[in-house]
Amino acid sequence: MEVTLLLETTENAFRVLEQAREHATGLLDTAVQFTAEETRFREEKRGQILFTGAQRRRTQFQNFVGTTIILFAFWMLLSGKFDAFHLTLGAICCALVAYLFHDLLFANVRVGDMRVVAARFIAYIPWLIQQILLANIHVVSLVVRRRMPIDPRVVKFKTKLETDISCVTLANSITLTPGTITMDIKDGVFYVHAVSQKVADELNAGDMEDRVAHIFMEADHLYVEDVLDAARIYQTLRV
Amino acid sequence: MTEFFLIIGIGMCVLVLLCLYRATYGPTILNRAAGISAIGTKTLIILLLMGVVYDRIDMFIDISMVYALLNFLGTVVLSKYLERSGEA
Amino acid sequence: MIRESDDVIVKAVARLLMPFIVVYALYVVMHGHYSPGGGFQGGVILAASFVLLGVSHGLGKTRRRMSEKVAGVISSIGVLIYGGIGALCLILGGNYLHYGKLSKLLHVTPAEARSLGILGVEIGVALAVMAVMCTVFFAIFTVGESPEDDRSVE
Amino acid sequence: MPVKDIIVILFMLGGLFLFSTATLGLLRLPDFYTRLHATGKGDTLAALWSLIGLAVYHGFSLTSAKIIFIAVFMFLAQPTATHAISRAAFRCGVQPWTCELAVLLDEDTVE
Repeated sequence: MEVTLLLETTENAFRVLEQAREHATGLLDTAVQFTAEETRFREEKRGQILFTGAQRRRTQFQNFVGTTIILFAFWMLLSGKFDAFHLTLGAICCALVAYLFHDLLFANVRVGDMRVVAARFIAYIPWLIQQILLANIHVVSLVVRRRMPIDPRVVKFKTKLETDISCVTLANSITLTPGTITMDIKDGVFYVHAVSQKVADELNAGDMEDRVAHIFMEADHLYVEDVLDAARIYQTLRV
Repeated sequence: MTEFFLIIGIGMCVLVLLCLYRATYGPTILNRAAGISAIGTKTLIILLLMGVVYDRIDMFIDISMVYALLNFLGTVVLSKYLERSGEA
Repeated sequence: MIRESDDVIVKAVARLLMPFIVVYALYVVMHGHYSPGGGFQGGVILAASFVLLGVSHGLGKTRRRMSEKVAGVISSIGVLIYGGIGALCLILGGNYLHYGKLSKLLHVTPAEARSLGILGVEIGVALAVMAVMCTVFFAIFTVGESPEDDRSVE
Repeated sequence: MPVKDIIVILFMLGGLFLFSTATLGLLRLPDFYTRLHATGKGDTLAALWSLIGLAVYHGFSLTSAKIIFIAVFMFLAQPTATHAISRAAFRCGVQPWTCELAVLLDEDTVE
């Protein structure tokens, strides 16, 4: 009697275990599918997934035409001869180059917001020039003193910027503003060489990253990860 | 104005000589590369000044454009090579 | 073998500058008889642009636009254009590279024929120089690895 | 002396001054990264000012448009070159100079 009960209980337990395993497998499959979906979505958002068929050809054609127009304007700026022969030559050359390099100039561009981005970028330039003037005053004040008041350090922060153009804008702005140089970018982490603690603190406030994110309409400055000394950062990089 | 541009050009040449110290005696090859890049920027301006002085700026501007391009390219290719080789 | 670099900045800047550099090189080639430059210089700038692409984006993307085989063919075509124009002048009864004689063939005045002939020769020189420089670049940067090995790995 | 010439002279002298400070920084500063601070910022603005001076001297023409194009190119290329070379140094393991460098070096030798 008791043995039968025991057997039944064991059977029940095994059944429950089996159900749990099936359930877990199902969950795992869903999770895997979900991850794949998310990855695909992210890649699609970055414009890395290729369109198929007619849409892809249309995008290529649009890129080709846009590149040709920009290059032809550049050709006319260079050439300065506006007779028919030279213009034809230029058109042929630009079309050839645009055919070869149509995927370079307009990669990673999100459609539809170009005008806003251009307007905001132009509005960003005066602020940048003011920062560059400050940077040069800083360099002059560093160089002419007899004992230079420097205390260099390496600052590390994580960025939320996604496209490469916004990363380039941020990095070049950092290089041009007072006392900081972008040394490396690794998986969205900026390693910045700052000339003193004050400059590093100003950078960590995230003002510039917010401005760049505003230009390219992306997420804002998220958090400051850490301020480390050079030796420790160097070790993390080497490992 | 020609005299003024000549004086500026001579000043630039003196600065190039000063940069040449870093390009020659710089402790590592990276220091030398930085010095050479600085010399390249100054040479670009000197070429344009020469164009103004000789009154042939339409010719010299093409040369200085090539110079700016090759200066950038040389620095980038050299740094990529050093990065790959892993020693500086 | 150069793989694609993970340097975001140099990659993006190279991608933005690349078409402009090539157009500038073509301008140097085409305007060789009014301004400094000409076939050789333009060809070198063209090759330099391919070097920039190869260093920043890796050899794979560069090979899609200019592979070793294509470079070899283009260098021969460049020499053929140069020699062909010269020989055409010989056939038409002038000296080697005596462009004035091309006027009969092109139905233009001798001065214009001279200009067009120089343009053709410069295009030939630029193609040959670019292809040879690209071949040298590929040979240096793929030490001991042929493209066929690479393809079999993929 | 016309106003245009005065503007040109001011810009060119400013450019020369910035070039000289950048060179002084290149010679005086203690290590590689700080030297890049001097050339990366100083040379960019100095070249910009000199090019603007030359463009103003030539007035409104195709030549000055080309000069402005060179200025834009420098603005894009100079920080990129600075970044590329400092990245090469960083990846190769060139240690930045710090005020506590002597202390750090001592710790290393103890380990």
